[in-house]
Amino acid sequence: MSKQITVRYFAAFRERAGTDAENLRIEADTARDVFERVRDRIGTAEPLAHCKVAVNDELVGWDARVEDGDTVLLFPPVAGG
Amino acid sequence: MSKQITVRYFAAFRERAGTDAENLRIEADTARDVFERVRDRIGTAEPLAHCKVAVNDELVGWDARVEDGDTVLLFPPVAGG
Amino acid sequence: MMRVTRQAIRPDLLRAELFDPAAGAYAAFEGWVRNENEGHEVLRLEYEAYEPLAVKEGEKIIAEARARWPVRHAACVHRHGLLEIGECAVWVGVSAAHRDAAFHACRYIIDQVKIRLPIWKKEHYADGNSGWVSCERCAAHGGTR
Amino acid sequence: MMRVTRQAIRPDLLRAELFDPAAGAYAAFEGWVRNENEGHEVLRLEYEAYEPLAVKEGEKIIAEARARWPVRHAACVHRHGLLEIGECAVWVGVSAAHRDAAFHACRYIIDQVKIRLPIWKKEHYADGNSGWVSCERCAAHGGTR
Repeated sequence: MSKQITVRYFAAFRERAGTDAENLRIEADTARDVFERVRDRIGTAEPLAHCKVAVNDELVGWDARVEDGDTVLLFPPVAGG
Repeated sequence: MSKQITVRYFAAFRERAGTDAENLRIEADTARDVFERVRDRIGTAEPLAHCKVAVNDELVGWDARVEDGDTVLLFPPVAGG
Repeated sequence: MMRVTRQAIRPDLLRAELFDPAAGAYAAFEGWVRNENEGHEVLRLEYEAYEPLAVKEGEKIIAEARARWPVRHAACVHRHGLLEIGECAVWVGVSAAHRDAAFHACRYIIDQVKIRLPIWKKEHYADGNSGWVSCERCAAHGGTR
Repeated sequence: MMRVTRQAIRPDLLRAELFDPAAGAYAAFEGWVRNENEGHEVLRLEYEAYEPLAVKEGEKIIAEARARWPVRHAACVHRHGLLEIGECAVWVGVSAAHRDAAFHACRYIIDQVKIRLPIWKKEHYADGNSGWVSCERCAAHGGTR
């Protein structure tokens, strides 16, 4: 069952994707599924453990479920400070 | 052999002695001897280990020798900061 | 109090917000943009932040510090945008009755901020190249350090 | 740089003296006069310092910190005279390439300053009494903390 998901890219992901955000209709149960679906698009070999994900502005684990209409934020490794 | 020693008092010692400094002619080989000589004057039961002493503006141990003409600074327990 | 802003950080003003007659200790940390990283001459840093979540996560970190140590006030401000060498990228301030709590809480907040906030930085090098600082390097070496 | 002064401490100006393009981290500590000590309401503090030796010993402490951790600049200013609640009695600032060195050196300096400098403080209480803070209490509890 495919879902309408808005994916937002940040920093290195945004630059590689060439866009801030896109609307995708994809088959995805979890945040991990979304990431794997766009991995080629953002051209990264970064292990998931180094990245973070938020669904609708809540930081979540990669196993978090995604629903139709959700916004998924994909964060490359952070480096504040 | 007695020596001419200038003794300077600080903080609680100064208040109890009622003076900043005095010139004493005393028998004293070490800084400890000077302290014991004036202990009554500064009315303290403070153990030596909690106090500090300087001879001619150098912090020294209580066994440091004092010479004729030296200035001995007696410091009650410090509390900076 | 957590803020994420494009404005220059003013530690003198921020410090005043932490005054408290019951506070005997104030510990602060600032991350400054330095001119070198791993042998590369750095000209400036570009910070990108996702503000809503950076603020939310920062507030969480500060609450954790307050739960662990008896502090009076604790605050953090992280800047984003283009920063020149010497500019302040992040400020943390903590006031407490005693210095031990102030130091520990301050250190905890900056350590967590560096690894948990959705903030990224791109180094612009003297040789014309630029690159995003990645977490693996970050974990070992810090950013503004 | 160690200073012992009767003038109000200005952390904003002192901090600027530690700027360094190779410094990515700045840690600072301030001791503020607080309104309470061991259940007594404190109205103000009177600090007495023997300046020549306080400066000499402070310089020694700073040199020890510099020998132990890779810091760029380190400085301390201790005030004396009559201080009101909330005033800054002592300031320590350290800039370094990395934050670990900045935090450790800053903590070392304030810890040593509190137990080694020939500086004393007399608390003036709300009940009209006053008393010199002694080292035993100090060792356990700190002064401005």
